Amino acid sequence: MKEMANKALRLGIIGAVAALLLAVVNNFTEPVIAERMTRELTEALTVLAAGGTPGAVETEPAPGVPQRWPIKGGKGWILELTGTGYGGPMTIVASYDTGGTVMVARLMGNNETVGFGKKAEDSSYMKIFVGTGGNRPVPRTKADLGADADTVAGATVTFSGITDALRAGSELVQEWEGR
Amino acid sequence: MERLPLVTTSPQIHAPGSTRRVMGWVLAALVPAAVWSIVLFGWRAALVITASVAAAVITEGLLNLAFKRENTLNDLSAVVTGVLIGFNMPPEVPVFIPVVASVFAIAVVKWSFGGLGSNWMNPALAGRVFVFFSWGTDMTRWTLPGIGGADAVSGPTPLGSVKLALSDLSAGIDGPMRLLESAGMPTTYLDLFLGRIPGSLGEMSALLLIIGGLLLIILKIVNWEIPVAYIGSFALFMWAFDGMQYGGGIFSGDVLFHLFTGGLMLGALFMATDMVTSPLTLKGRIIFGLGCGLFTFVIRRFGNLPEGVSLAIIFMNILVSLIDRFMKPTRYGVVS
Amino acid sequence: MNKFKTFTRGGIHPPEGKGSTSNKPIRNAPLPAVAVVPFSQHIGAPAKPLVEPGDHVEEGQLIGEPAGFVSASVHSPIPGTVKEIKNLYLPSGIKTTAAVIELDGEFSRLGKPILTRDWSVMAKDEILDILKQHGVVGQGGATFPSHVKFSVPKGRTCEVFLVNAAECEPYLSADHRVMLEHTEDIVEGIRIIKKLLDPERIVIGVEVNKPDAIEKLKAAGAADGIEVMPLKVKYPQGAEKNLIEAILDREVPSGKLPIEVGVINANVGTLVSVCEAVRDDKPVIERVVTIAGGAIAQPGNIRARVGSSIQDLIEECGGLAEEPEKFVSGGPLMGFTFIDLDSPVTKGTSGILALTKKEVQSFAATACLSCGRCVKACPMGLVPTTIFKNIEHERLDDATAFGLDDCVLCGACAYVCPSHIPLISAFKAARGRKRRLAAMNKG
Amino acid sequence: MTYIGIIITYVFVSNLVLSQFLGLCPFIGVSKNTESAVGMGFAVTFVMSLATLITWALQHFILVPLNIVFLQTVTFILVIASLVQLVEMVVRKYSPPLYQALGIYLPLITTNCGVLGIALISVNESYGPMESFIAGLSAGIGFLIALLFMSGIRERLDTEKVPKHLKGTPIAFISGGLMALAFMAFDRALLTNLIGG
Amino acid sequence: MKGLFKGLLKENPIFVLALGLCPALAVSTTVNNALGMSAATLIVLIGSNLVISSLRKHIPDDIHIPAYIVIIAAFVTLVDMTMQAYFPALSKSLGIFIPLIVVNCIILGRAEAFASKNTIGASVIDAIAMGVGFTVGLTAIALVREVLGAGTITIFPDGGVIRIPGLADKPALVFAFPAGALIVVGFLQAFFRWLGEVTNK
Ligand SMILES: Cc1cc2nc3c(=O)[nH]c(=O)nc-3n(C[C@H](O)[C@H](O)[C@H](O)COP(=O)(O)O)c2cc1C
Ligand SMILES: Cc1cc2nc3c(=O)[nH]c(=O)nc-3n(C[C@H](O)[C@H](O)[C@H](O)COP(=O)(O)O)c2cc1C
Ligand SMILES: Cc1cc2nc3c(=O)[nH]c(=O)nc-3n(C[C@H](O)[C@H](O)[C@H](O)COP(=O)(O)O)c2cc1C
Ligand SMILES: Cc1cc2nc3c(=O)[nH]c(=O)nc-3n(C[C@H](O)[C@H](O)[C@H](O)CO)c2cc1C
Ligand code: SF4
Ligand code: SF4
Ligand code: SF4
Ligand code: SF4
Ligand code: FES
Repeated sequence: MKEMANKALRLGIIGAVAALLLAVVNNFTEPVIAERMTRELTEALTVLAAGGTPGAVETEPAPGVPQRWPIKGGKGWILELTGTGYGGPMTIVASYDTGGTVMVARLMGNNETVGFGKKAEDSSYMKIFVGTGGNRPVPRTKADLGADADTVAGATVTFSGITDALRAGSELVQEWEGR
Repeated sequence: MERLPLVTTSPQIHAPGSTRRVMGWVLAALVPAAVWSIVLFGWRAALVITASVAAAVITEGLLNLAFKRENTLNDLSAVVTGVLIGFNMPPEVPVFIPVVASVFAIAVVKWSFGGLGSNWMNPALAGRVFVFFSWGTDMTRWTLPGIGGADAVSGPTPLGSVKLALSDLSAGIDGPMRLLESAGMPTTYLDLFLGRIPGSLGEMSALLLIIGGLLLIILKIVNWEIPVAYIGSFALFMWAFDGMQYGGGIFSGDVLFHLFTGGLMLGALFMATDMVTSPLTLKGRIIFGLGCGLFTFVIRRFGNLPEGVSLAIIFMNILVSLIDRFMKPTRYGVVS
Repeated sequence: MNKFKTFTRGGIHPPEGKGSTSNKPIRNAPLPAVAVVPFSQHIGAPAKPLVEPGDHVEEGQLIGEPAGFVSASVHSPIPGTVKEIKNLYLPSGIKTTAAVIELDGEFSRLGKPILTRDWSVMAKDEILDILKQHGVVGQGGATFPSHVKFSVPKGRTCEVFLVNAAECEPYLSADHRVMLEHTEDIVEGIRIIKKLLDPERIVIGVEVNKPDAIEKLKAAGAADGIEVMPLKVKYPQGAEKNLIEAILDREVPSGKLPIEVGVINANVGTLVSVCEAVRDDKPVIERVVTIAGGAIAQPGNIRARVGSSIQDLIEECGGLAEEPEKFVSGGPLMGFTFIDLDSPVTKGTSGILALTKKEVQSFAATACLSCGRCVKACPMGLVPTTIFKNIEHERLDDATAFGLDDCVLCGACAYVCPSHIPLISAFKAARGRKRRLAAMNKG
Repeated sequence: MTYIGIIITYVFVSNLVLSQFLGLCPFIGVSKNTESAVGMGFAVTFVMSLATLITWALQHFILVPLNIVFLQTVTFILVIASLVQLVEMVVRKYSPPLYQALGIYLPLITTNCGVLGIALISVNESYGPMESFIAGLSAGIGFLIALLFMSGIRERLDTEKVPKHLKGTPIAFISGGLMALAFMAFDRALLTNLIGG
Repeated sequence: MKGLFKGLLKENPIFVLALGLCPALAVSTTVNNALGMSAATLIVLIGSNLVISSLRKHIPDDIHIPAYIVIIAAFVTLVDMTMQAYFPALSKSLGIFIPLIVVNCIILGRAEAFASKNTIGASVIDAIAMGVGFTVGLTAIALVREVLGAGTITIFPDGGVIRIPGLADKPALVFAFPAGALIVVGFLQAFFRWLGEVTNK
């Protein structure tokens, strides 16, 4: 019995020391991690705001839009959108001016295939949507792309998922802006 | 007597036949389809097929040399693999792709396991799937066949078009043929049967493949069990469940469309039947064929990959050893 | 379709090749000037020689006596003088001693009237003893001593006596001719065995490619309640286990003898020998041999004395028309090749074949394609390629588990194999190795 | 995701071994023959199902409320190790035949990263308790299937003419690679279409 | 010195012992990941070997497994947190394979087989030997996979990327997937076997 207690005690000590150590280290790293994450978010939003300043976040302003941020001074909106790609749901963030025209767009979380849909993560891929949505409609099919069609070749599903989401975003913005 | 008679173990006589003869007949049965693909796609088809055969043969020859194994080129199995790889390529494929497929097939899938007879996965199909997943865009660029192939126009395969068109299907279209029509690709069953549709080089004409396949079955080079079980179960599944996508009920699928498009005939007659990578016994082969049919159906009906036949067969290849293990013949005088 | 019975698993249909001999009556071979008589012409212990060089022997004199229970007597086929006792290899590869007898003196039996005994008054033991004294052994291939085979072990009964008249091997027609020309002897042989075994049924299994024999046997055996069962042509119908399955739908359990399922079977040639031994008091000193194959000028069936040289028999059939690829003793599927044409005919020699290159179709082995043809051909329901590969990789235990010991070495698998895999030679070698290992473990 | 979706995901689409790189050591180490492969497969399935359930509880009732998620790795692996011990004891006591069959594999499971892996994945995917359990169960079945297929192939390879240096584990890896190639048939698009329509 | 070399060839954990495979394969898509993973593993190996060998007289036999696990897990978590804080990109691409170092058979295996029986100095040397062997194995796999599967060699994600002309435009993507990884390991293993044989002669 005494031996058992002895062993339990030793194990307990090892455990406690380990837990304590981790708690201490966690104390240092947690704020660093948290701070880095907010910094990354603001950096991203600043890029998206295309010169403007992002405002406070709102959640679930509309179905299919988990989050949105106004761009201060009524210059437009930054939306988090969801689309359906080849590998299931994809997260897309995009900023629109008040006319519903895409200013900047990024493909974030996704399960697309490396070499196929994944190439949509490249900024050059998303450039083909910039400037569409307002006066120029968001491209619907590959045929609408003209010279850019090659960029999306081999990944039509991803392409449709992204363009559907962006179009929906544009329509929402126009609705909010009362057009 | 000038020379001594042979001393051999029984049996003293053998049925006529040899590996070389078996492979030779397979090649002969593939000739009509090869000729037809050259007619349809021109010199490019010849180039692709030649390149894959050459790569397969050279790889096998070099490996034999490098590892001091006896020369196995005479058995012609590497040529069969090469031809089938060529057959599985789209016409406009960059030539390095069939070459890599052949090298992978022979070096990795066949030689690593011990060469002819020792591999458990179909080399040509593994090679084809390998390059498909590596260079998918190049492997899905199709051209419309035209006699001579001179002014080939690019376009998706019927299966591909149907998949695309299905995604924004409007009401009132009752099957794949109507769907093709509405997608601006009017096609008749005869077109499908004769290969006047985009597709891989060797899978163009169901007719020529069936003729070749029947020849092999009649000559008893291949067994009937796998093609019959494969094509039969696949047709049944398609008939039963494919109509539903078009708003039809059960048993309203367009079987003919599915039988004559894509690589089904090539796969079922020439690739699932590779004896090295299919089961040893009759029961086993029927199970294998049924499995191929089921998976081809599932991948074609639900998947986005244009690869139903290849993937279904190599998936079933995995199961062959287990099938052989459990589907042994009942032994004489042994009660289990 | 299934009018005729056959066994269920496997089987093959090689070209029959019997046409050139089956319609020709049996001819007598000339008497040999020198007879080489091996003391080991049967399964079991070799006979113990009773003669020495210089001894004079009579036609049919006992020159070797059984050395043990499973052994058989050997008789001199001709009158003459023993020149020497020498060692030689039989075509089967068996090494044996043999008496070389030079013809000289009177034939005591040849041309003399046959003395007929009334065996119905004899006791069973007496009949068995006659079989033993007269050197009767099975002529269907295994040459098992008949006096042993027809002694039913205690606690067993023989329900069915099967007569193996399948003669499924290509080219051979000796049994066929014997059935046509010695029908009455066969039936008499059956009557003798019937007395020994007292079976409920007697069935003769004959393949339908011998319709004349079927008719004759039916007519001759009807009075004795002998059933004649026509069987589909398929090799190896004559292998006893498959014959039992074909006719009775019973399977002899793995590793057991046919008596386990109440069956004893014998070849038609054996029955003629039984009849001659018991009724005519004649030892086994001659047998019918088929001489055939594409290289033989005038193929036929020949009644030859044991110990005759094969060369003489071939000469008797017009010699060689072309150069043969192989000489085979026995049928082409189970027989053995040999080179020495001076080899003697033994009690078990059913045929001598001189096969041409075209008939033989031999190629160097290539890799197994797993085509499954061997599986489809195997009458025992085995997977020959798997057994082979296990042997090749030194896995004798696995090979045994897959049925190495159940294989009857019929050769059907190797016959159909497109890769010419040496299946049978591997099986034989592996069994030999197993036997040696077992002996080593014992000793 | 529906339960069916989770099952198809972890048996085929995200098969631990063939598409997630988890549990490879036993996949190579215990696949030499079918009997041991099946034994190991069942043992793993059993432990995985329980482990995902228990770690779910641990995460939601202890780590998160006490704000000590940084102890996740330590506590999860301890739970799994004790679970394996416990299972071993219980099975030995109450089912000797099962112990005979599974016993030798149980200790090996502690260092099978598949178990910890699926526990962490379930937490990352924010599955509920039942979903976690199903995920563990189907991941185990996926592992069992991969192991069974592999053992069949390796038994065949035992009697093939594999070149000397490739014999054993190298050719097992290559076979595993080819299996994974075939499993690429089961992609997410197939899954979505299957359970969605 | 000999101790160091055995980890490289004769007892190379990945190629000869076939241990610790999952992290090796999962993260070996780029050389950079492989190096990061190796470093993490090396730190955990050294740390746990050090602690375990110094505590070896104080840990009773029948609780040694849980005790070792706790020690190893603590080191792993430590590395994990540090990486998240200071190497976020690497941490993201290594994902759950960092916590999974806990069950890396090499670490527990060395703790049991070596550190529990040897002095601190010897244990650290052993840890380094095994860690270096792991690093070599992992980097070899990553090198082959990245060159074939991406046409690049990434030593540092920013600026340290070597592009291989031709391959970089049309890489054989399969090598980035598990299928390619397993095939590469198979051939590398055979290659190391052959190398072992040749160097032994
Ligand atoms: C391995 C593999 C991965 C794929 N991944 C994607 C993908 O991420 N996104 C996508 O839209 N299509 C993907 N596809 C689907 C095909 O490329 C499909 O043919 C294509 O979407 C059709 O578009 P296309 O007409 O532009 O070739 C993938 C196919 C394969 C074989
Ligand atoms: C493959 C094979 C084929 C055989 N074919 C025959 C045959 O056609 N006729 C025959 O009498 N015995 C044949 N036998 C021999 C029989 O199995 C059995 O030994 C014989 O019929 C017993 O009779 P016996 O003792 O009178 O020789 C064959 C044996 C084997 C293994
Ligand atoms: C070692 C041995 C022992 C035998 N013992 C008996 C026996 O006791 N009783 C019997 O009826 N047959 C016996 N036989 C004969 C078999 O039943 C059978 O006829 C013989 O094996 C030949 O068959 P086969 O030509 O098909 O191989 C024995 C055979 C052998 C080889
Ligand atoms: C009927 C038949 C079909 C064959 N099919 C294929 C095939 O689909 N792919 C392939 O690589 N080789 C095929 N071969 C050739 C050969 O059997 C194959 O390469 C072996 O798998 C090599 O061990 C075939 C051979 C025959 C006789
Ligand atoms: S080879 Fe066959 S028939 Fe001849 S003795 Fe052996 S088992 Fe009997
Ligand atoms: S020698 Fe031939 S025909 Fe005669 S019994 Fe044997 S196998 Fe049958
Ligand atoms: S020799 Fe043996 S394995 Fe071959 S077919 Fe005959 S019984 Fe079957
Ligand atoms: S018949 Fe020959 S090639 Fe075919 S499976 Fe049997 S042994 Fe192999
Ligand atoms: S099982 Fe994954 S590292 Fe060993």
